[in-house]
Amino acid sequence: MHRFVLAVLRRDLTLATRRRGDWLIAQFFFVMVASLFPLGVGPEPAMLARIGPGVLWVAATLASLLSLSRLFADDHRDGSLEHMVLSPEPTVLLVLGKSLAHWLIYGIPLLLVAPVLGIQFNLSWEAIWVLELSLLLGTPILSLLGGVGAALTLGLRGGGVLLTLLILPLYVPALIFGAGAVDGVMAGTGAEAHLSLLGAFFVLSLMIAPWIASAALRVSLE
Amino acid sequence: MHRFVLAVLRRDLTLATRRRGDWLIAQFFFVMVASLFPLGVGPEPAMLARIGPGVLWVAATLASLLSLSRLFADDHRDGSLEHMVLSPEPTVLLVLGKSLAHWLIYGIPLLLVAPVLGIQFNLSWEAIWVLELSLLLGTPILSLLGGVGAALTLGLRGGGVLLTLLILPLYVPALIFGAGAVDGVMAGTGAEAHLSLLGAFFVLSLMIAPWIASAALRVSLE
Amino acid sequence: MNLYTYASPANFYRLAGKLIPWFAWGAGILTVWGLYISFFMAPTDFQQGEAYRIIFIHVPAAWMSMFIYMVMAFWGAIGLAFNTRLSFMMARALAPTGAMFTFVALWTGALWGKPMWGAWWVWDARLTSELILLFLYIGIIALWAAIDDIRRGDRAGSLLTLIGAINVPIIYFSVKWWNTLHQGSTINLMKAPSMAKIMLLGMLVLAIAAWFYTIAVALVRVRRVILERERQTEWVKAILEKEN
Amino acid sequence: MSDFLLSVHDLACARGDRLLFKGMNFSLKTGELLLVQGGNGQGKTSLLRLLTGLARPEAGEVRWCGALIGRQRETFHAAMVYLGHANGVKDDLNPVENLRFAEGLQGRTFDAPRAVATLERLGLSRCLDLPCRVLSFGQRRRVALASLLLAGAVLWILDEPLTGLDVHAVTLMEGLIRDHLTAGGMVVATTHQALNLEGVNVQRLLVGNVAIPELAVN
Amino acid sequence: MSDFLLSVHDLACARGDRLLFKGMNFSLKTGELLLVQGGNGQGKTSLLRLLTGLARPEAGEVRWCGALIGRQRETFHAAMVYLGHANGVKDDLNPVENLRFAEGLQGRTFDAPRAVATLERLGLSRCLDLPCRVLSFGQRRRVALASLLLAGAVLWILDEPLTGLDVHAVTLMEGLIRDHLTAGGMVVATTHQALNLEGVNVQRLLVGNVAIPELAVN
Amino acid sequence: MEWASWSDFWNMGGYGLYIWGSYGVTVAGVLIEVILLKRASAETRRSLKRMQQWEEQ
Ligand code: HEM
Ligand SMILES: Nc1ncnc2c1ncn2[C@@H]1O[C@H](COP(=O)(O)OP(=O)(O)OP(=O)(O)O)[C@@H](O)[C@H]1O
Ligand SMILES: Nc1ncnc2c1ncn2[C@@H]1O[C@H](COP(=O)(O)OP(=O)(O)OP(=O)(O)O)[C@@H](O)[C@H]1O
Ligand SMILES: [Mg+2]
Ligand SMILES: [Mg+2]
Repeated sequence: MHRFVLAVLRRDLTLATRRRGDWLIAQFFFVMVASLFPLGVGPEPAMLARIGPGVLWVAATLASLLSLSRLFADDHRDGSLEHMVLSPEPTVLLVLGKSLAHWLIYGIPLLLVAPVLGIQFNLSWEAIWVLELSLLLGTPILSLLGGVGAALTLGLRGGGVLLTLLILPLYVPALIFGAGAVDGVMAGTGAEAHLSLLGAFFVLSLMIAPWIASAALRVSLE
Repeated sequence: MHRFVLAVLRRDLTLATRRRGDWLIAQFFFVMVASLFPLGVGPEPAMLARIGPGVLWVAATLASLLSLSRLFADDHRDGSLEHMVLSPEPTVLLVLGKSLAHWLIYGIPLLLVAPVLGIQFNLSWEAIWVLELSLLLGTPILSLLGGVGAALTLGLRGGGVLLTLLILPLYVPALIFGAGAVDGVMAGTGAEAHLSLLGAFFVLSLMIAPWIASAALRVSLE
Repeated sequence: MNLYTYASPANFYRLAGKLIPWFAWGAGILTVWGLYISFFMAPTDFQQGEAYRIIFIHVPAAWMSMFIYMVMAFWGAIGLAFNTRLSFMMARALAPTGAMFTFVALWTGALWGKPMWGAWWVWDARLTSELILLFLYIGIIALWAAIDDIRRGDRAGSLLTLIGAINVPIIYFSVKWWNTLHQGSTINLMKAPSMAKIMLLGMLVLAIAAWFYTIAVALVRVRRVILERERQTEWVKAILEKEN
Repeated sequence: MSDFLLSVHDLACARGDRLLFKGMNFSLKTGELLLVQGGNGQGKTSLLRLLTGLARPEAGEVRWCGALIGRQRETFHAAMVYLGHANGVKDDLNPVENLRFAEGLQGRTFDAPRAVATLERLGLSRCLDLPCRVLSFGQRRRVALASLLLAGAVLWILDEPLTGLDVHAVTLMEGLIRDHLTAGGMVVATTHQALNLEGVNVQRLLVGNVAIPELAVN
Repeated sequence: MSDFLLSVHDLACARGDRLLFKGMNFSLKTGELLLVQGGNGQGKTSLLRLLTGLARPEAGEVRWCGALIGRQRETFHAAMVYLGHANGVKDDLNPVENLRFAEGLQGRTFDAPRAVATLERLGLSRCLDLPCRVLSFGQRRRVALASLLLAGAVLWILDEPLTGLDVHAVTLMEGLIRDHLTAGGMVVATTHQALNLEGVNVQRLLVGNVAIPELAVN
Repeated sequence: MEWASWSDFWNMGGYGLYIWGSYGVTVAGVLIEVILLKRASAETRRSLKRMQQWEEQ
């Protein structure tokens, strides 16, 4: 069983490395959106520190969201998704493997650049540390929920934007808890409550999202 | 000559209406991204009014950016782009027609929702009016520059994110002038200077972008 | 062509046809009564003046927006579990009305907020969660619009409704967790019991009217969908012929 | 190989509001080829997708060794392989890698020399290191056929396997099908081209109401 | 129709680091069919894209009525129509709308009754209101052929026009090509299938080094 | 009865704009929904009848 997940994982990682720039690009998007704000909003340090956590969380969300529309779409277009669904292994595992691969390719790199951006926004080290922690819990939620959205919008024209529309409302709690945790540590009220809520949300999505996504995948392929 | 532009325009508009939700969706994406910020940043009205113009401009940019990756991609995939390029009319006109259609489908609706979001961010009526004006000048720039990006990234895997990466830096001046105009009117320093710079930038892109885009298109199809 | 279970849509079509007038008239009468209460029986509020009269549509609309979503999720779950077409049709028929009520709740809230708080909109948890509910509705409707295969659309939409429903309480309770300038209770219902009673009555009457309206509209929609989906069957052909 | 049986009972298929076919019955035994024929748009592809379990029938049932395919999804999918109008070939991988992952996803271990041998047999020896993106239409189709051969499944379901293949490849394919049947396999295939299938146990199935003039089997 | 001439001089084509062909010369006159043959991956599609001007040759030149095609792009493209492996059919439009826009983009006015007649001639009368997304593989190919017919161009460049077509459609297509040639048109086509082209003025061109055993023309 | 005159009623103690704005949009929402529904139903019936006649031919 886990051999199948590993096979899916290895395949998706190989495909990602084959186009070397691919995972870098999401990271650059993150950096770019985060840098647009000071340009649009103005350079006052105090205010930037104030809006920093929120902006970084939103930028991270958008960055890994953009890649979600291709979670199944590429495989659908060239027919390999049908082959995968027709494999004797359960579709849930396929979805899990692909979500995991998505997180490794697009989630992890965000964790690596986030501190740099945090410094740019004048966040304290403690706040940066909590930001990292919250992104560590929050980005896999997006990959999991995104699996549902990607499966539902498979093969639809304008699928990418539609996916965003479907997924963002579901993802709002993660955003609130995540940015709230960083805000909390900056305001001195502590981050534990927010982080544990975020953790609970993660566990919940891990338990529910893959099943719904695999059901949606079968429906979409029909 | 203009008959050809009209033909391209009519075709793209028909395709957009065929999927009724399509243009609405970009609009909702705009609303959603703009709404994510208060969620991440916190609800203080004064601060929201302060960052409002910047957030709205960034959100509008992202919203019409997302749809850009499909400017040529759909037509490329099903082969109709080749047919269009093989038509006896000049490719520049093709690019112009498609950029215009993109603006009508994705730019204009943004102008319609922007005031509502402006109210939500507590902007004054005057600021909302300048916001409209700046978006009216700024969104076509994005459609024009986007044509270049879409042509360059045609057929590349991960084209959508790559496109963002190519276009956003070019687009930064528009963002700065646009958000600056609204900031200016809110700070009482006036918006004319920013708006006229934005206008100049628009004229410049109108004169240059379609040519580059059509050259890029031919290269990408080779 | 529908090779199984078309007996029940046919029966339901007739039943719905009989029920619609009752609910429609009920909605009309209740609305008139409710409006009479809200404008002519309810006294002026000593804190808010007349502005509070918005409550008579704001609160029923806000209730409906949430209830309808839950009912849709219920029908969707039934449809997915037992593969009954009628429940998918019910879910589809309810969505536009739910979105409409959500919009009305937002709109009336905004118009109430301006005189009370001095702002059309604040990013308060309750307001935000209502906005997100609107996004959920729109997402579901957009998904249905984007899929033209009926069976796929039914199932995909229901799956989305379900996963969204899990989220609704989370969003709703985030009031507690979210650092917010929380909206103080503007009217204290308990302060003036006599007035509270008449206000409660007005809200309840209008809420029931909204329910009746929703049911009537949803039934009309379901009937239309049934006709479209069962157009190959004899009974639909017979009905159309009779109307000629 | 022991005996297998694919059977279809009273199958009906509707797309949109068109009924493509109904009351279809057949059964296919070990060593037999089912040649699905019919004009464009008569429902061949739709039938094949019903047989794989990707689509659900409007009415009727598909059984594998007597049991409904939906009830024994894993057994059935382990015994079956499907090749549709799309190839399922990843553009960014070269042919060998494509086969490696196809095998992995089917839960089998990958035998590299055998894969290379199969690719060479299909005339792709010059393309082993090229990403499939640059291969020609027919070459990509051949890669898909190679993964079919490696799978070692009993039942092949092939939707127009000959599109884009040149005459040599068509002859090769005929041989492959014959070998597979002789070894106790089963094949369901559609095609618009003439096939030379001497000595093969063929059942013909006409889908839809467009007569196909010449029997595509000599 | 007056006389036209497509000529190719010392043409060479390289893909990646592979030289597909070089020193290719031919010329095609009014009323002639050029049948480009060769095994999979020998460079037929690449050649056709050179002829349309979509790709640029490694060496050599393509001339239309004596002048380089790059120098008279508009004249040449007005006289030519190309059908590749992809159809150029929009999924969201129905067949009639597809033709309308194809015509518009070529700068011609749309003649609705003629378009419908063409579609009906190609056996699509039942699909006129359906979005092309739901059409079968072969039906979509037929829509593409219809736009070819409407274009009224002199030179047809067809890359495997027969893929996915059923036997009736293949016969129809043979007739169409014959008519076009008789009316003074020119056709460049590739195919892997046998074609019946009695009485047609055929030039064969073998691309690459894989021999094609039987001449695909009776 | 709260209201001395009609103008008092419409004025709503200075909050007329907000209150009538709310009720007005609500009524408009309901009316638009009902009208769209009526139209869609009529359209469905018409197209079904057309298709039926077309099939009978
Ligand atoms: C756009 C702005 C607003 C939105 C989206 C909104 C949303 C809601 C929602 C969803 C409810 C139902 C909650 C429940 O049943 O517990 C509600 C109830 C209520 N709202 Fe609003 N509201 C808004 C503005 C206002 C304003 C400005 C006021 C008064 C100044 C107000 C007063 C009330 C009251 C009194 C209730 C009933 C509370 C209860 O019975 O629990 N709302 N609103
Ligand atoms: N939504 C729909 N409404 C009406 N007809 C539909 C719809 N979806 C599909 N169809 C029809 O169903 C048929 C699908 O056929 P299918 O793809 O199975 O054909 P096929 O036999 O494989 O044809 P080909 O030889 O061209 O591949 C087509 O005739 C198509 O027009
Ligand atoms: N970057 C590259 N490096 C090496 N070879 C390449 C590269 N790009 C393309 N090729 C080769 O060029 C050839 C392309 O051929 P083309 O598509 O013209 O073939 P074709 O004759 O149309 O074949 P088919 O009958 O299969 O359609 C293939 O053999 C392919 O492997
Ligand atoms: Mg088919
Ligand atoms: Mg080719």
